[in-house]
Amino acid sequence: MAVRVQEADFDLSAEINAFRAGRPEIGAVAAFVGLVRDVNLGSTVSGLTLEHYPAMTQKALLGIVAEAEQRWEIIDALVIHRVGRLQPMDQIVLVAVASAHRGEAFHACEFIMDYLKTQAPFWKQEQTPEGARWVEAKESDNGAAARWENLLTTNKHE
Amino acid sequence: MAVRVQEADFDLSAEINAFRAGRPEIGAVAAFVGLVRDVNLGSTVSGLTLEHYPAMTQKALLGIVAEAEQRWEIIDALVIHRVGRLQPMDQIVLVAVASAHRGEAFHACEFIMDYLKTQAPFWKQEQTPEGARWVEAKESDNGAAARWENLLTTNKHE
Amino acid sequence: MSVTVLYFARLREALGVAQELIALPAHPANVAGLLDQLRARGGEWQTALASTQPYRVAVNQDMAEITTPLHDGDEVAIFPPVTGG
Amino acid sequence: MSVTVLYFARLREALGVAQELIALPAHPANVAGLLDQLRARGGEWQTALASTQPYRVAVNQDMAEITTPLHDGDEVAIFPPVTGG
Repeated sequence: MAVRVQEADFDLSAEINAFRAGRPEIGAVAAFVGLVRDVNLGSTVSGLTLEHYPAMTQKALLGIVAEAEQRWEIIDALVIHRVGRLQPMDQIVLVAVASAHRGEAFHACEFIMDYLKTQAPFWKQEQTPEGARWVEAKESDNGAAARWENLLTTNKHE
Repeated sequence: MAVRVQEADFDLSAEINAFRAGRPEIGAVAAFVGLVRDVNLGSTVSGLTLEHYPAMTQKALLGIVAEAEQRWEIIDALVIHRVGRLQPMDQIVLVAVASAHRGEAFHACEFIMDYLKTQAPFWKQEQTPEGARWVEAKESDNGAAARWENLLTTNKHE
Repeated sequence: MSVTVLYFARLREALGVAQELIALPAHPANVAGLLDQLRARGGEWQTALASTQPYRVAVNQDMAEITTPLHDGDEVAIFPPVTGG
Repeated sequence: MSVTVLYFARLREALGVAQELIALPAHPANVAGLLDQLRARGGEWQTALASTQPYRVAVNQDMAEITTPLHDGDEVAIFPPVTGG
């Protein structure tokens, strides 16, 4: 597994191809890409600054991926999260999970995203016509992460 | 929305970039790529031939995507399915769904894959050391598709 | 009236035919009637199309039921459960 | 004993400090004690770190609770709920 925090953009094909190179046991890759939207809560967003807590970010992401590996039979997982200044339509985050079968890849990928949203120390500041504002955490993100808490490990090879 | 059935391979970045070009309202893209594994049911698989029912394939895929669009607030969806001869590690299928928020993109993407697995007229024949064999449908695939049947439409903007 | 019948994958190989034109009685026809007529050929037809076998039928490129009606010129496809993706 | 305290995002801006070294009483210390000491500064400290505010605390780069013990040299981070991804 690999987690990276970087200012640079990433290329989806290049990342996924490198990730699955030489591993013909992979039958499924589920991937998620988060993107900068140009509107949020009714305001035009002209750009985003992503702050993070460098000493903790990598550790938090590795912990989330390790937890996913415990819950599902996955072959590999990759997380890339960008920091710094971003524009609308820019890629923010990539989560990719490889497994033999699709159910595990989908669930682990969604799990990692849900936990990243509540556990990984990143903060977004939006530039709007009314000035810069820190994005508020969404209650729905806590709900999305919490629904995994009481879930028994799903069946392997579902 | 777009669905394509083709012999040619596809490039993930090129497809996703074309798909979301000029649409800054997209905040989330969930993607799934299915790949040819080199083992199945204990046998080495040296290659795969994908047969389909040309007159029906496009129609079936469009129907599945239209159903997903009814259930979730998605911005766009793309399905590419390859046919013909494939080798281990080759890409077979891409399902990508774009939406404002991640929950909808994840659920619609998994829904489309689950239905594709039981409703779209494709058949795999594997080449193994014991000869060519038609892949048997998996009971688990029926289960995966059936679990959406009784599901109320999930909350928008979950 | 007649319908075009297509066979795919394992069924195409087992039955040795990919496509044929089949004349049906003029009275109200449906998928069940067509299947009866095909099974009446005996041999592999009877075996492969037995109602206990897990094949699927599409009429005019839509998944169909045993009760789906058939009309002159319809395209009927008979195939094993799908295995794409 | 002393701990390093880091502040991030909105809290860093509200409190006007990114990092500081804070001396704590030698007796058993925990996150709650540190927060009490910071709130005792009054003003924005009292407001921004009120227990009703939705901030988070990490100790040595792991998410912590109010009862998490603190040791000499620990790195404590105080920050708003995260909004990445």
